[in-house]
Amino acid sequence: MLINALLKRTGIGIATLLVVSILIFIGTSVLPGDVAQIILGQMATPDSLAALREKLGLDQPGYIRYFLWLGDLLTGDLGYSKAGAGAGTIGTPISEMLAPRLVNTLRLSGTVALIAVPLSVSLGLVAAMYPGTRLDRTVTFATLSLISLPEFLVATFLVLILAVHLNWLPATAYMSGDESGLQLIRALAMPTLTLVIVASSQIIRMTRAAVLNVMSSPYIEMAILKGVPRSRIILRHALFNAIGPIVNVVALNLAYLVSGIVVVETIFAYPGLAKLMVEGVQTRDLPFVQACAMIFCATYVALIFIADMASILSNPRLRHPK
Amino acid sequence: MAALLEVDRLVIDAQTDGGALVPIVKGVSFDVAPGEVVALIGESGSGKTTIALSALGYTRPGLVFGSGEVRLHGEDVIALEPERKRRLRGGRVAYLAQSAAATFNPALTIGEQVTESAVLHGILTQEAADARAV
Amino acid sequence: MKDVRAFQQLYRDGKVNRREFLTVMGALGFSAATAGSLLGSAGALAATPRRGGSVRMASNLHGPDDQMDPIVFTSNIDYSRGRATYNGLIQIRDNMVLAPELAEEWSVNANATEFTFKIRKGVHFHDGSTLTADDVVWSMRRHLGKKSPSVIKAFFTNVKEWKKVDAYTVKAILTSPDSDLPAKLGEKQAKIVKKDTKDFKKGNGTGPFLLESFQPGVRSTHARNKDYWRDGPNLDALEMTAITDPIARVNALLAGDVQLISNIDAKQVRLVQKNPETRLISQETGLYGGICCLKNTAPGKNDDFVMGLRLIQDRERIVRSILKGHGRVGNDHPISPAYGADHCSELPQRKYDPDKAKWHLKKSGYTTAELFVAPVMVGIEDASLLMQANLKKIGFDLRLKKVPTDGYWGAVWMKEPLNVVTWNMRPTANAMLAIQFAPHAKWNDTFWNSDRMGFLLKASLAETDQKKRHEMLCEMQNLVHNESGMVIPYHVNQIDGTHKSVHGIPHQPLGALGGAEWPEFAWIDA
Amino acid sequence: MSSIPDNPAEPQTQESYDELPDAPPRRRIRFSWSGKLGIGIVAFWLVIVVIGPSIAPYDEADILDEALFVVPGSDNPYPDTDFQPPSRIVLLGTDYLGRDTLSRILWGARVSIGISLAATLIAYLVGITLGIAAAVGGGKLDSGLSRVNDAFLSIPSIMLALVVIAAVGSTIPLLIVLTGLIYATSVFRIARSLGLDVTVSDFVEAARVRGEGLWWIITREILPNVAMPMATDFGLRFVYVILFISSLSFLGLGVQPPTSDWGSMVRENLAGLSYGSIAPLVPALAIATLTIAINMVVDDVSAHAGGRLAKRML
Repeated sequence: MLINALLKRTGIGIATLLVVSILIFIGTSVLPGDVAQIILGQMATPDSLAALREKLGLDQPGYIRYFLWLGDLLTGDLGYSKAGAGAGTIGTPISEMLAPRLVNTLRLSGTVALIAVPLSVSLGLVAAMYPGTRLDRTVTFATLSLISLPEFLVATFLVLILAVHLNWLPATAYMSGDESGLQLIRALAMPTLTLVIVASSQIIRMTRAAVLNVMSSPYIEMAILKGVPRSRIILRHALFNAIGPIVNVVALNLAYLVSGIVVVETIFAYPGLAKLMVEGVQTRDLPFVQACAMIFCATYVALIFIADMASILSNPRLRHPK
Repeated sequence: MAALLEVDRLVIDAQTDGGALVPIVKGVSFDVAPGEVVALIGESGSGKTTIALSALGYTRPGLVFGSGEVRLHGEDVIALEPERKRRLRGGRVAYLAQSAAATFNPALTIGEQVTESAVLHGILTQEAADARAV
Repeated sequence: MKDVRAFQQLYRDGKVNRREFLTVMGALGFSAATAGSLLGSAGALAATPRRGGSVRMASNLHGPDDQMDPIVFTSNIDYSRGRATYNGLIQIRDNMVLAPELAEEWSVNANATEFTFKIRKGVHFHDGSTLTADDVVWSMRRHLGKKSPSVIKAFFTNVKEWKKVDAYTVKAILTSPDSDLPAKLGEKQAKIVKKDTKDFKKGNGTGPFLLESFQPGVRSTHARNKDYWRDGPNLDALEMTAITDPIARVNALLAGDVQLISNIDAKQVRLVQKNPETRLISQETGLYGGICCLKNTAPGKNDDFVMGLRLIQDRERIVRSILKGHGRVGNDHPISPAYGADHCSELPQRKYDPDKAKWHLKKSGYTTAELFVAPVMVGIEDASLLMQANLKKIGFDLRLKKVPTDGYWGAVWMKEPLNVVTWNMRPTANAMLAIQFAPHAKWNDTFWNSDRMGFLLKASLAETDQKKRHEMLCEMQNLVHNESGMVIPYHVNQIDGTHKSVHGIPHQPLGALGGAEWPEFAWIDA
Repeated sequence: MSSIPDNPAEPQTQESYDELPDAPPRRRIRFSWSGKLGIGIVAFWLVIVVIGPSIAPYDEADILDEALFVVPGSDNPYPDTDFQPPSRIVLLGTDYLGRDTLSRILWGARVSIGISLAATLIAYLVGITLGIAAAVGGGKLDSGLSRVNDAFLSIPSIMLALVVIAAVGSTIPLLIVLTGLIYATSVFRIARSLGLDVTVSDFVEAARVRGEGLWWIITREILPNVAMPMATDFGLRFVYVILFISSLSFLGLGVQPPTSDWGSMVRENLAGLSYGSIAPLVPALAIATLTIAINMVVDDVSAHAGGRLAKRML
C-alpha cells in the first residue's frame, strides 16, 4: 500500500518535472533580446551581434537546443553559462556557478526553517488551545499585520534600525565565503530575521486553523467525554490529524525560501539562487535560467513529496484507504 | 434510597446570533436510581443528547448551563472544577455516541482509543487493557 | 589665501563639486584660468599616500554576464576590474589629461593619419611573460573588422591597420585623419591583453593587481601585483562586488560594510553627506539623460513637436529637486562643460517656457504621444513624470510606458518613436558627437542625418587650428541643439561615496569612481 | 510571503455535527465584534474606491509647486518638495517626487483594490472551473490538468511574471490576467480537493442514483458545498495579490507611472524611510488595514463553516 503510494507520487514528480522543463524552455525563448544583445547592450551592432551569437552557439534552432540540454541534464551536465565568456571562447560551467549559491541558499533557508517552524507551530498550537482568548487574538492580529507588510519594508526597517543606527549587524548579508562561525552568524542574522517574520505568520495561521478544525470534530468531543487531559487531547488526538495540512504549509514555505526570496536576497545583497535566477533572466542566460528553474521545481516536487508521505504516515486512514 | 443521578430543574441555554440566551432545555428534573434504566424520548433536536451530556458536566460549544443542578452521588457535576470533571468523565460516567464511527479518531488505532480511557483513569494497566480489548 | 586652501581641501574631499569650487574662486576674484589651476593643484593636496590595507567596493550592477574580456566591458564593475587587472596604451588622468601608460610616448604625422607608439620595455604579464608589440597589435586588432564584437569598434572604423614595426614599436594607420585617436585609446575597453588569450576569466594582464578570484555576479578579489612596472598600487588587496539595490548600497556604506560605492541615487546624497564616517564624491561629467524623438517617423519628424518637448523641460527644477543640485541643466546637446574647451559656452541656454511650448505643440497638431521609459539612468523616470505633469497643464497628454531595463537597448531604443536614452561621456567632444550624430552612424539614435554635421565631424578632426576647431564644434552643438531629435534636459554628476579613510580617488569624469581609475591610486589612512 | 501557492489538501472526508443526531441547527453567520469591525473597514475602502479621486485634494500625478512649501520669512524661494512631513497643505505629507501622499492613496485605492479584485476573480473563475472539472472528470483529465498545474505551481511565480512581462511589457490588463492565472493554480488545488470530497459524499451519490444530470449535480450539489470554503480562502488570496504586485514593482514591473498602487507606493518611497518620512508607511498601513479587515471577516466565516475546510487555506 505504502509502496504503491510512494511509487505513484514519484511518477507524478517526474512527470511534473518534464512538463516544467518544456514550459521553462518555451518561456525563456520568448524573451526579447538574447544574451549577445544583453552583453553588448547599448553598443550592439548587427555585425557584432551576429559575431557574438556565433561564438556563443546561439545560432541553432530552438528544439535542437532543448533536446541537447535535456540530454545533458539527464547525464548530470548542466552545461556552460555565457558568464564571463565575453568574446572569449570559454564560458563558466553552470554547476560551478550554482554550487556556491546553492550552499548559501540552503544555509539561509535551513537556518530560517530551524527557527521559524518550531516557533510558529507552537505559537499556532497555543492560539488553537485557547481560541477566542486575548492571547489567541493577539497572535492572530500580529500574524495578519505581518502577512500584510511587503517584505522589502520589513527588511529595510530592520537594516535602518539594527545596522545603520545601532550598528549591531552588517547591513548586507554579503558572504565572502571564508566567514568564521561568528561572522557567519552576523552575516545571516538580518535576512534570517526578515524571513522568519515573513514565513512564520503563515505557518502560525495554518497550524491554528488546522488544529481548530480538528478540535471541532466528534472524536475530540468523545475524548473530552472520556476524560482525556487537555494536553493529551491537543498533542495526541488533535495534532496528529492536523499534521497533514501543517507539513504541507511548511513544505511550501521551505520551497518559497529556496526559490522565492528574490527581494530579500536583493536588499541584503545575499548571493543566493533566487537572485541569480532573476539576473539570469535579465541577462538572457538561458541555459542558466533553465538550470536554476529545474533546481527550484525539483526542490518543490521533493518537498511536496515528503509532505505527502508525512501526512500519509501520520494518518492510518490514509495509510490504509477504505 | 438515594438516587444515583439527580437532574434538578436543569436549564441549558443556547446563544443566539445577537448573543442573547434562549433556553433549549427548560427546567428538566428527574432521578435515576442505581440499576434503574431511564429512557429520554423525543424528536430529533429536542435536546436528549444535551441533557444526557450534562451528566458529564459538559455542553456542546454554543450552549451554556443556565440554572439547576445535576448531582451524581449527591455532588453537583456542573460545579466541579476541571480536573475533577476530567476524572468523572470516563472514570465514573461513560458516554456512548449514537454514530460510534464518527467518534473514533482516524489518526489513532481503535485499540488505543478503546483502552485509553481505562488506562488514563488508572483502572487498568495498558497491558491488561489491551488484553481486555481483544 | 587660507580659505582658498580650505576650499581646495573641501573639493578634494568631495564636499564641494567642481562647479561650486569654481564659482567660489570666481567670487574670491580669481580669473577662470587661475581657478582652474587651483582646482588642478587641489588633487595634489592629498597627504602622501600610505601603503597597505585593503578596500571592498560595491558597484551598482553585476550579474552572470560580468566580463573580464576588455572589448566587451559594459558595466562599472567591469571597468574597475579591468582597470585593476590590465593597462591601456594611454591613460586619461584628472581633468582629461592624456598620460603615457604602456605606450611610453607616441607621435603623429602631419595630417593625423598615422600614429606611432613606443611600447614600454620590461613590462610583464601576470603569468610572467613579457609585453611586446605582438600583444599590443593582437589586442588592438580585436577592435577592427565587421565581425568584431568590440563595444567601441565604432571609434576605430577609420583605423586601417595596426602594424608591428619592431618588438617595441607599433603603428596605427588610418584611412582618414583622427587627432582624437590617442584619447580614444584611453577608453576602458582599449586594454592590452596577452596575445592569443582564450580564457579571459583568468585576467592575465599587466595591471597593478592580480586577479585572485572572479565569480560573475558575486565578487572578485585582487591582490597587489608585486612587480608592477611602475610605483604602486597603494592598496594590498581589493574586493569588488555589487549591491544592485540603491538604498541597500548606501546603507552598506553607512554601516561600514564596504568602503567604496558607486552611483549614489540623488535621493540619498544627503545621508552620505551628513554622515561623519562617509564622504560624497560628486564629479561633474558629460553623462546625460535625454529623450530621443526619431526623426524618420511621427511625431519626431515634426520639428515643432520636438521643440515643444524641449521647451516644456523645467531644467532648473530637474537639477534642483530631482538631482538635488548634483548635475547641470542640459542645452539639448551632449557636450557639457565637463568637455572643457570643447563645450560651446556661446550657445544660449534654453529655458522652461510653457507658453512657447504650447504654441509649438499646437502648431505641430499633436495632442498626445507615448514615451517609452526605463530606469536607464538617474532621474530619467522622475524627469519624465515632471514633463508629463507640465505637459498636462498645457493640455497635452503624454503617456508614459514603463519597461524593464533588461532588453531595453535591444527592443525599445532606436525602435520606438519616443524613448529615453543615456550616453556616457566620451573622451572627446568629437567622439561623442560622431558616435551619436554622424549621418547614418550605427547609433544615430534619432535617425537625424545632416550632411553638414557629417562634413563638420570630419573637418574638425583634421583641423589643427584650435580656434577654427572650436567654431566647428560650436556649430555642431548648435545643429544638435536646434535641428536634431534630441531633448537633453540635464547632465548628471557621477555621484559616488567612500568611507572617510579612503583617499586618492581620481577626478576623471569618464565613469564611476574617477572613471574607474581608482584601483591604482586609492589609498587608506590608518 | 505572497507568492506561496496553496497546500495540496489530501482528500479526506470528515463528518461534522450535521451528520450526527441532535446537531444544533445551522445558524446564520454570527459576526464577532472583530468581524463587524472588519466589515466596517472593508466597506470604508470600497467607498474610497468609488469616490476616492473625487475627494482627493490633488491629482495623483501632480508634482506640487515649490511655492506651496516656501517657509514664510525664509530667503529660499525653492524649498524641497519631496518627503515633506504632513502639513495643512499636504495632510499626509509628500512622496519622493513631491506629490501629495493622501491624494495618491485615494487614487491608488481604485487601482490596488481594483487590480487585486479582478485578478482574484480571474483566479477563481479559472481555478474553480478547471478544479471541479478535474474532480468530476477524474481519470486522464484529472491527472493531465494536475500535472500541468503542478508544473506551473512549482515555477517561482516571480520568475514567471518576470519572463512574461519582459516578453510583452507591463500593462494593467496584462498584470491582472497574469496574476490571476498565477494564483489560479492555487485555487485549482483547493477546488479540486474540495470537489473530490464532495463528489464522494452521500448526497452526490444520492443525486446520481436519482439519475440527475452531470450539470445539475455540479451546479446544485457540488458548487454550493464548495462555495463557502472558497469564499473563506478569497480573503487571503486577495491580499497575496496586492503583495505580489508590490513585489513586482520592486523589480520594476508594476503598474505604469504615474498611476499609483499602494504596493508600488511603498516601494518607490522606501528611500524616505532613512529621512524619517511617513511616505512609505502610509500605503503600507492602507494595505495592512485592508488585509486585517478582510481576514477578520474571513475568520468569522470560516468559524461558521466549522473551520472544517479552513485546513485547505494558507
